[in-house]
Amino acid sequence: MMLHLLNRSPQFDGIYWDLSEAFGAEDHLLLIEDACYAALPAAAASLAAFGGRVSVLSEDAASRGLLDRLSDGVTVVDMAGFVALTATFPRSLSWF
Amino acid sequence: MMLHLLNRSPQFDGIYWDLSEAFGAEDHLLLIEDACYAALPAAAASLAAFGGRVSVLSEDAASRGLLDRLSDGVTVVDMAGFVALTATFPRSLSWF
Amino acid sequence: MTDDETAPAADTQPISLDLLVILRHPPHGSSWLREGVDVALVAAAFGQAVGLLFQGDGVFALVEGQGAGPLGQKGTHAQLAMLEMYDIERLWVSASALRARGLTLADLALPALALEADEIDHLVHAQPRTLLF
Amino acid sequence: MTDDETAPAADTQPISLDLLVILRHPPHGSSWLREGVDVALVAAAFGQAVGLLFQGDGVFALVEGQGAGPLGQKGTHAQLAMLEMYDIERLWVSASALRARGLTLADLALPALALEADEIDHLVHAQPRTLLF
Amino acid sequence: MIDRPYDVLSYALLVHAAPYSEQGALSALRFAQAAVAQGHRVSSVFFYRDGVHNASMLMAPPQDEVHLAEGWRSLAQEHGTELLVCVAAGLRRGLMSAEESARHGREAHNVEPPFVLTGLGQLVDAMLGNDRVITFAP
Amino acid sequence: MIDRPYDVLSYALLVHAAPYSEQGALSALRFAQAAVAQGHRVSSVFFYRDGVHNASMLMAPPQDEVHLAEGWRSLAQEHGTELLVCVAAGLRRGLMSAEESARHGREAHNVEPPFVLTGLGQLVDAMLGNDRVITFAP
Repeated sequence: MMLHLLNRSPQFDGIYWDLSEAFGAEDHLLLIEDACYAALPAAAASLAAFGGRVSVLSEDAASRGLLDRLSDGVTVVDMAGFVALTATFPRSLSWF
Repeated sequence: MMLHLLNRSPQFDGIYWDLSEAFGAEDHLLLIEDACYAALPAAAASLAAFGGRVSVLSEDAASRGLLDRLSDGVTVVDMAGFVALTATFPRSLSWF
Repeated sequence: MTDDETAPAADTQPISLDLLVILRHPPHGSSWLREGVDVALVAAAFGQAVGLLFQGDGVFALVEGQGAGPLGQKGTHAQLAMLEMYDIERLWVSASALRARGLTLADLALPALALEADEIDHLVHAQPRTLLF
Repeated sequence: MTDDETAPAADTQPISLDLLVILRHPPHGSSWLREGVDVALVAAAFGQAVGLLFQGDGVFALVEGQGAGPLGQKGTHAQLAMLEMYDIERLWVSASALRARGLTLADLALPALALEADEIDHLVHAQPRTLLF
Repeated sequence: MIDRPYDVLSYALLVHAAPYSEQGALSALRFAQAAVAQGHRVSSVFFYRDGVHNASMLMAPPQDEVHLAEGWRSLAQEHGTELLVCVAAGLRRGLMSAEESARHGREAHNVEPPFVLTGLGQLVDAMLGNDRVITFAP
Repeated sequence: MIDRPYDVLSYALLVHAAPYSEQGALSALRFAQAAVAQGHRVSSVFFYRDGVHNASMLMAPPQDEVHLAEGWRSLAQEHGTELLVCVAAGLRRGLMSAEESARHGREAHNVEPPFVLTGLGQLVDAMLGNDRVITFAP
């Protein structure tokens, strides 16, 4: 069980691919910083490998004007929720 | 007539696309630094938009062990040739 | 290929400015965009005719509804509001960049013209000086 | 799906090291790779069992025939030669990364095992600590 | 979040992101503040690669922007967080303590406590000695 | 190349790349050396974004690595190249001249001539006043 942190936009699709190779059946992906753009419906393909186990950091989505535009399948978590995810998952891995 | 400088590997295909939008019929593309990897035959698709008007910087290809592996269509220039290209083309634009 | 909202502007082909600044980076995640716009603003303050072309993730800079970051760090929205004050009124966006991101001109906070690839080629080649950020 | 040269190694599933370092950046263009390997070397010097996984452009680090940069800047080839000295002998590469770049294990300067996606998943999840560079 | 249905954990952060160029340094500071607000311990922050510039006491951002070095200093003072700067990464990039400055015959330095120049071994220690290691990168 | 079938040109370089983290700063220095070797003039190098760290006099790379700040200084001394550092980008990131240090009440500085802190207007001047502008980025 692993928490993956990702901070790059879907334009960096090489990262999304490498992450998908390491993504396990019980893992979770948190989109922060410019990775918030992956939570737009138009970028759904970039998240297809992660089976709906994807969250986005609310404050980063908000500053980018994305809160009203997010894909339905993506959960929104605040910074306290980010910390809680790192507590729940015993390990984390940051992709950038 | 414009010289385009590019320093990112083909993994950053968004940059290659944006560059292709700006690339004119009399332009030239010089691959430096990690863009040398685009001169490998396996990356030929990433250079398809540039109509064979592509060079690679020899010293950067050499340090990466690529000199014997380059695509036929790519010209090799040394650092003096890099300077000469910037002199020949009245304008240059760096993509990164 | 183009619908109403990304129709190419008929008047974009021959325009030659003093400086075209191409913005490819999204806002917030790095300061590329902000420091690129800074160069545009200073050049305009020095009397240069400046235009901006948004490509790739750079089009996100224009999305409506942006705000400051959680630590109060400024976004680019405030800075973009200064463009008009500095007489930077030529804003172009890559039509393909908009399409790929599910955006239309109606999603943008500022009026911009959408350009197809061949128009971007013409625009870039009509400028004496171009910087990319 | 796999040919001889990218055959998965039967012994890779259960291995648990103290630290797995994933290297995704190519050599020379930045110091990500070099400073990532530095962490691996120091961890090994502190008695930790360390393995390296090369993904994406990171596989270029292993290409045979590399040299120093034009200003004498060190590449990673010299550093990689130190791996064995530090008992870092587990080198894995992404099979898909090799294929996408037209490389096979025969192009690499060091012996490595090629892993398919599901094997990478297993490898990463068997490790107590993983850092990415 | 207030009931904390999990144990209090100790965290180490690894920061590769340069201040003011990338959001990563701000994200790391935000995360650290949120973690301690939830009762966790952030025992150390290790600055590596361009992250070393977070430690510069010569940093002078405009008044209306976040002062990152101050933010880290407050964290250290209020929560006992160790601020560790990789000495090899730092010296290359122009980060020096008074001690390193003297050793290199320079007349100035730009790293002072609570920031401490140290070796990569400390990063290994931080990985081994904490419940969680979270990386923030450019 | 030796016959120079083209005019002698004046160049300005724009460097965004941080020293030791990315190759861009090394490429820029190499290019500058090659340009002057061919008889061109490199009249100015403008350091912006993380490129400002090229100007740090506290930089102390290992002996067997290129010393970038020294390389730039040699270029300035031997060929009269102006080394311009964006003051807004620099102050945020911890680059200060003696003058800026005094203005900000600090006790140290890490930028000295031939590196000069200056405004973005100088970049605009460099673009207008030279035959070529070449950008080196991370």
